[in-house]
Amino acid sequence: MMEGLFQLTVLREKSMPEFKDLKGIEPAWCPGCGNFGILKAFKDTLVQMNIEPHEFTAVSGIGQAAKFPHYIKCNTFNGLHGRALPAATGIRLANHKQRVMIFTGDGDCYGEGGNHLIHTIRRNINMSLFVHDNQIYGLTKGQASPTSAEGIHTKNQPLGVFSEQLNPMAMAIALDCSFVARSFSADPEHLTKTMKAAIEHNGFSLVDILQPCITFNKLNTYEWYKERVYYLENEYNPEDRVSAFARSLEWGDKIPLGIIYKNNRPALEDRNPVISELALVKQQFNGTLINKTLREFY
Amino acid sequence: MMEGLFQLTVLREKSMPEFKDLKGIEPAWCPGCGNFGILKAFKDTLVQMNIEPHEFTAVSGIGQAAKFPHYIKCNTFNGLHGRALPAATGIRLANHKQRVMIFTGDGDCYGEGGNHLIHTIRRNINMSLFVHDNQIYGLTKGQASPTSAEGIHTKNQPLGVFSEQLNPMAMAIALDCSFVARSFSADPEHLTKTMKAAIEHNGFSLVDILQPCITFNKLNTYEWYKERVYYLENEYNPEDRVSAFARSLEWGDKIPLGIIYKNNRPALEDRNPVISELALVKQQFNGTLINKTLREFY
Amino acid sequence: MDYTLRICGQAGQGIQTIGGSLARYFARSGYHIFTNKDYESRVRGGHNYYQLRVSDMPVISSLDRIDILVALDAVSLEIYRIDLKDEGHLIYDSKSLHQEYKQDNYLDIPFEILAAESGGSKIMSNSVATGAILGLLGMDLEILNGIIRESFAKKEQSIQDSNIAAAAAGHQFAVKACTSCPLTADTVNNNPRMLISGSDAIGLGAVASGLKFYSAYPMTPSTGIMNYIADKEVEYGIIVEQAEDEIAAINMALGASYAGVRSMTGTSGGGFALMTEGLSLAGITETPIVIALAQRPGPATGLPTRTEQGDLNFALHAGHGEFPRVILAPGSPEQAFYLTNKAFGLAEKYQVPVIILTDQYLADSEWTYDGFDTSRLHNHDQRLRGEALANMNNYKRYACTDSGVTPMAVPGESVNLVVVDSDEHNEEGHMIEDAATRNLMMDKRIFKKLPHIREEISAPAYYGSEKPEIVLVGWGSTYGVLKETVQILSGEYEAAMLHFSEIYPLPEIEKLDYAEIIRKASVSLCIENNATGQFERLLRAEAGISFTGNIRKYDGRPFSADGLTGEVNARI
Amino acid sequence: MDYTLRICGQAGQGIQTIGGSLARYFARSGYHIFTNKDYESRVRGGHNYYQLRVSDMPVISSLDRIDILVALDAVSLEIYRIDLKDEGHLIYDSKSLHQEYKQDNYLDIPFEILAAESGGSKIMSNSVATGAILGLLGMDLEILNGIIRESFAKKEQSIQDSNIAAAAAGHQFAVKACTSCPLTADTVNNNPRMLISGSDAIGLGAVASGLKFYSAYPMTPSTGIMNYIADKEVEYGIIVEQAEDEIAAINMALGASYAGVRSMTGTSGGGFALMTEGLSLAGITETPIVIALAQRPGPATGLPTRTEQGDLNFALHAGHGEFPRVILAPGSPEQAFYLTNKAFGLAEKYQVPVIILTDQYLADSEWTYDGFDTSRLHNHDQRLRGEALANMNNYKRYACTDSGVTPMAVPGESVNLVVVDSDEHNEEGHMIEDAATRNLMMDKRIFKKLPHIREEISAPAYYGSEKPEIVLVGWGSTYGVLKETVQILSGEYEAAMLHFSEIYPLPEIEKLDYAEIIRKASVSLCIENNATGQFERLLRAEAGISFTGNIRKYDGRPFSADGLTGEVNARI
Ligand SMILES: Cc1ncc(C[n+]2csc(CCOP(=O)(O)OP(=O)(O)O)c2C)c(N)n1
Ligand SMILES: Cc1ncc(C[n+]2csc(CCOP(=O)(O)OP(=O)(O)O)c2C)c(N)n1
Ligand code: SF4
Ligand code: SF4
Ligand SMILES: [Mg+2]
Ligand SMILES: [Mg+2]
Repeated sequence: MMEGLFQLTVLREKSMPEFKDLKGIEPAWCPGCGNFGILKAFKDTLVQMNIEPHEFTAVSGIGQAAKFPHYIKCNTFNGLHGRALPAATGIRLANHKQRVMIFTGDGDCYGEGGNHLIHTIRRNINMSLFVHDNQIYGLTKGQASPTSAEGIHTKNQPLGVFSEQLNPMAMAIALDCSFVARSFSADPEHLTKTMKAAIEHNGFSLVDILQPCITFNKLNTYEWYKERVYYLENEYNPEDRVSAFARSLEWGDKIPLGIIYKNNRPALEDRNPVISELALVKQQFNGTLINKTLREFY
Repeated sequence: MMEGLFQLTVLREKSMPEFKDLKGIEPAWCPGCGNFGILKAFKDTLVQMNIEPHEFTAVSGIGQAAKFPHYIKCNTFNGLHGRALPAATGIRLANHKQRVMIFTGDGDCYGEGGNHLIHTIRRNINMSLFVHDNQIYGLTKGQASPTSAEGIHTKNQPLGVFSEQLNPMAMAIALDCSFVARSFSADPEHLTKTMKAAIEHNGFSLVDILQPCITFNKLNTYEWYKERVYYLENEYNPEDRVSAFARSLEWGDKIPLGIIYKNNRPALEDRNPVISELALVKQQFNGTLINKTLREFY
Repeated sequence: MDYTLRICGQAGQGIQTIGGSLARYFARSGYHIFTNKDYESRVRGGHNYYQLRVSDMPVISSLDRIDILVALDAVSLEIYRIDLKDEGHLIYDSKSLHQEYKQDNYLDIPFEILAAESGGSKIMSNSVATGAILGLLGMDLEILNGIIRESFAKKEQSIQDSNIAAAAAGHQFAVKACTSCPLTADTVNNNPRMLISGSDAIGLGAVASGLKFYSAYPMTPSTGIMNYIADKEVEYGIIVEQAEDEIAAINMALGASYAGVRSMTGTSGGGFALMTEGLSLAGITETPIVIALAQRPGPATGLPTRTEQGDLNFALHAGHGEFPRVILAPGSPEQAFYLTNKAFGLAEKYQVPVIILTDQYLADSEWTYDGFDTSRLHNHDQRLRGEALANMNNYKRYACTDSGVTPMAVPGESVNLVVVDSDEHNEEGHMIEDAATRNLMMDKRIFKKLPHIREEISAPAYYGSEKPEIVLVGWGSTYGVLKETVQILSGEYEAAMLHFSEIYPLPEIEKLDYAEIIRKASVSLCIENNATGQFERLLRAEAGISFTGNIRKYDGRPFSADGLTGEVNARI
Repeated sequence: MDYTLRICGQAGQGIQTIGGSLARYFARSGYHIFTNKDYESRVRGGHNYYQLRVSDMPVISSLDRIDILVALDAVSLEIYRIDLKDEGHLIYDSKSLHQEYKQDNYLDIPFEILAAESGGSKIMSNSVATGAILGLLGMDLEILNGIIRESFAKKEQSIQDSNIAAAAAGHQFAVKACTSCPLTADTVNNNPRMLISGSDAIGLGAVASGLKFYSAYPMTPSTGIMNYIADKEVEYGIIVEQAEDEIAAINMALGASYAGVRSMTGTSGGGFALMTEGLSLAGITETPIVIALAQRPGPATGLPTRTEQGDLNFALHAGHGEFPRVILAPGSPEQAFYLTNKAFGLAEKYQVPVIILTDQYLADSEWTYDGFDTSRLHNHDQRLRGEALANMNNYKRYACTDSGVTPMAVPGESVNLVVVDSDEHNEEGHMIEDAATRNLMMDKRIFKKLPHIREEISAPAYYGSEKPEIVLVGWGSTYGVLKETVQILSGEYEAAMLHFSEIYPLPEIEKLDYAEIIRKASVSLCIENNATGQFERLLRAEAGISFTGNIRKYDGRPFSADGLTGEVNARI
């Protein structure tokens, strides 16, 4: 009765991805948007890491950032606003031999999806989360996001934002996230390097990418960021949690770029005995066991 | 047309609450449950602070902890699992002349309700959140909660919990929560003192209360906690965020009790000009303005 | 006179600026207008339009065929030129489109050059275009100049001046170039008319109902309501809180309502899905709340900036367990205003959630009116507060009454405690387990209240022939298009419209026997902007009504009067 | 022989231990049994019971009147003694209840003393009680001893021994004390029978369908399913993930399903409310998913440990926008097993969400069977993988086909990319804005698939007279009680039952003309465990069916066969 359930895969030889092969559909972003820098850096990362389009799944929520997977060639799960992380969790646990990258916005990830961020960090599944942090809700036309500066005025916050700006780096460190970094969309080299490090890290990685929204965020512009960002010094030790926390609090005049914190917590995939040998998606269902299981009810 | 809308209140003289006047309905907790200590301490707090039942609203979600408001006499909003904080936010903003205390469980607050915790901390509304942290889902019979120790086995985690235990203190400090404390349900004196300090603090306060669940948490027992807890030393300075963070990481052999962190961020109620003079609930609706507003559409 | 103007181009090119100024111009000049929008889910680029219908007679829907098409980019021009009437005119700037067209009725107006010559930058092309359109219609600029000054009120005087000059240049150019244009605007008595969109009307209605607390999470097409209300925060003493998600939004609003103020939230389908648990909480705690559900095509993200009436079933049945609710579905900004007021009244009187079902089409459409009549508003505070409450002993939040309604005390205003619980509870509000109390509370909430609520529901709007052979039935945002279609059909047939704007509970048949009217017609059509006929199903399930046919549209676009007339004719 | 035994007392006193052992004892001895539970939302205290009905003939529902009542505390005794038959017996321990009763048929058995004398502690009172009940029925202890050894398998031998001794002591005491007891158990052929609850049957059905991924958040009464599946994790290669909330639960399951494995989630009403946005996501992305919705009385938290069929409407219409779904509502553990298998088949074949609607009553009830037949399971992998996929060029996730179904490729298994999107999309899965593609995809998802799905839906179960005057109609967990009620009524009337366990889409009338059967009956009653008649409404809305009356119960308690018979008689 169970024939044919779950056949095995046929393998083919690997080919080298080139930048031009990675082009997806035409981006609907505003000309000049910081997202273009992220798109380019990610394609460079794929080329440099020799990752072919079918070898990973890009997962996203909803927002300008979340349109990202459509603009590269890849397996895509473009889900609900705020819910990219649980979808990614399911995808990765079902097939942990496939890379999973998540692309979301600051509203998507820190606002609507905040609870999933907390608990995805705790699970420590080996996936990379790239947050296009433009400190605003872009797609819905300019409301404050959790990372918006206190005091900014928007159409629905005419009295200015009262809430304290969320510091995603500090929060991630407090949650003992296994890789916590910040980069800048207008610094392609640093961004590519950081993306690579995140993807190579065995565990959950969060990269918060400063991304100018030229249409709605008139405060945190390219210039504003450029005047403030600096690279973490070579001697910086990202494995000291308390000093990483101290460094993560830097924001304002100086904003550190780089790997702020990392640790060596084992990834969930490496701990769950159910998938220690084979990816779940490759495991044949053994229907003959059922009759034995039925006996347990007598 | 608008007559009678929103009359003004009639005041009465204040009377002193006594412990026995605060008795609510009969608790449905297991005999010996750590929640009884919290109940007693809170009643003591009310008596000591001279807060009458009608002078505050207790808000809760769903769980053993969340039944709390029924067991004292008070205004009560016993809402949905995980959603106590937004309800409390609405209650307090509608009437910030009334105290609001929130009673939730670790699952309620850090699990289902995690996103609200993040953003309620950011808003910094003057309310006190008491988390009955028994490191387990009590009411639903013993599943792991976000604060359950890594590795514990439950009926639906037969392979043991893989996720890293959440550290609510560290997370709250990372979010710059304006008052962050820990206490212990079996230390009524410390608990009462901490509750008082939390309620007196002008801003959002989080008190994580270690609360033995004698039925389902066989690891974190009265003894287990008693062997580990200690008081923060008198010299301890809770206003230094980085050292507070370092201290918040202590867990295991030694668990600090006391006010781990606090700051002086202004409370939201003190900043929003709409309620700078009168509580929202006391503001009369001025219907005569409407005709002027209508002119804006011409 | 009945002209349709469409301004099309990329997002960010100024479609809204041109269209908005024209709309205000016509309304202020005393014309009847109807405007609607078609736009993509992006901030820049794509092809989008703003459409105006201008007439000396009331107009309440859009038409497909265009008299004046203004194209700001070449792609949009290509897409929309087929909608131009033979005698219609197209306006464009060959320089900015990098393209010339040879047709006689395509007017090449150098927007950018004229803008530059008027001392302005490229951006002032919009004023040139606006002026040109008025030129084409032979209308003067006086009122427009005022509008320009107002919109640039916060900018320097010189910017106002150059925009005015730019408009004049466009006007002049068009007048000169288009000597043979047959378009002329009829004169109307120039009493300025009120111009208002569906979104603003709901926001205004809420403000006019004593709203004090609005919490929401941004979501198209509901965000306009939030923006409107936020703008009035200080003036009216309202707190507008952007929640972290829709779950928080509804729970905050319920908290505020519990604490004694009128509160509301607004969202679209996906956000409403997240609110359904809170809706159920409103149900069991009997907490008044008004929810604006602005529909857009689903499922899931669907077509975020387009229109559909696809969430009626969901609104009717959302939330676990059984509890009463009210669903109102305004068909025009005017209805939106008064029904929002009614929503607050019903929510507070019966302590139930009231859902205002709107959609992108209604939210973004603007209609003109003589004005709204504030004496038609009903605002009665139903709360127990002040002296009445202070004198009360032994208050019980859920004391059983004949009507099922228990007065809601404001917590903290007296020594009386207000206890509410999401568990099944007794009269005091404390949780119970026994069957008898359960039955008591279910009867209180459902069976006692519902008949009273139903009495308050108005009959559907009836329009047209008294003995109709053809009956068009609809609900919500299709009001305008149904009415105009009936007007068109009435030339040939005995036709009528039944439009429901208060849809749940269904109006009592005693007020107007709509079942009989539908039954008697030889052609009865239920017309909906969805795929599965949700309202038709409601009428069948609740009133045993069936139709001879239906017209359903689910491509994300609204009905137009000419389009719908064609569809109806195909079914006669 | 048809005895009803009720063990009542406080939570934590061992009701479940006594009842569970007895249930297993009777099933293993070859009796037919039916058990159900009544408990409060607390972990210790209160008054609760476990009820068993034992017979030599099949029994599939509970009765109100009790033959043996075991009372572990005085309050429970007071509450439930009224349900004792005149000839029934009550067992209690006057010492632990601090109370003596004078009635002849109240047997005071010193549970605690006998336990102590058997070398055990107070806790072994449960074994004394179990033995005593069997003594009362004149049954021997052999099989019980085996059960005791199994349940204490992880404890020392001495604990097993003392429990066996305690049971023997209770047995002996009862036999002696109750010489005049009229109760005797008929002998049956002692083939052990299978004993299974609704929850376990769903879990087992999922495991037997090749389930690989289960993500959920604990919520009564769905948690049993999760526990069952978690227990099988390693043996069957299943990942069970406790999500942070129900939103995560459904989105994880959808992610896993997209990645190529069979996945499922389970919850109750409040959690389901939070899943509705995800349900809509399953709809537009055409991602298979099975959702067990275990109902309990709402709204909101309601009565968390009790039963209701109050979420049918919600399940039917949950999620914004329009998309197809399947709703199955098993009426017994056996149906639960096979229908769960069918749910996975339909979900994967049609790429739609399938909801299994159960409730606390079914979840917690145990039935006995000869066994389940695994050859009746259907497991066909509908995914595109392996060679078939590798050989494919230019795969498109949403390529339009005649059936509306596009093969689902496993991402990563070939160079073919799998693109899914919550926005409206084209065949490749990329977001679109145009009307034509929208229409194409709506037609694909809804109108092409639905007729095929409907063909797969089985006719309702028909039982009773071929020419019934009285027809009882129900759905889901009321199957057993309806059937037994028809059996009882059949003595006097031509009665029949129509039970729907596959409820949406409704079965085609061609398979069994249920509309005609209902129409013809002089008494047709729609029987539901809710207040508003949700299934009755569905039949009216979708099939134009109406009834002569209905019986609705919404106090959180299930129907009993004797209770329902009375209700039906009152309507004849
Ligand atoms: C449940 C739900 N709520 C709200 C929305 C509307 N929405 C879409 S994107 C977005 C915010 C986007 O902000 P961000 O995540 O920062 O992305 P950006 O556009 O700035 O890249 C919102 C509120 C939605 N799609 N779904
Ligand atoms: C939306 C929703 N999901 C799940 C539940 C079931 N539920 C009730 S309480 C609870 C967990 C309680 O754990 P915790 O908050 O730690 O409280 P405790 O009982 O331990 O005090 C759960 C899962 C619910 N009521 N609502
Ligand atoms: S609105 Fe901002 S974030 Fe969105 S595309 Fe434009 S510039 Fe980029
Ligand atoms: S289960 Fe645990 S938390 Fe709940 S009442 Fe019992 S001891 Fe307390
Ligand atoms: Mg953003
Ligand atoms: Mg807990």
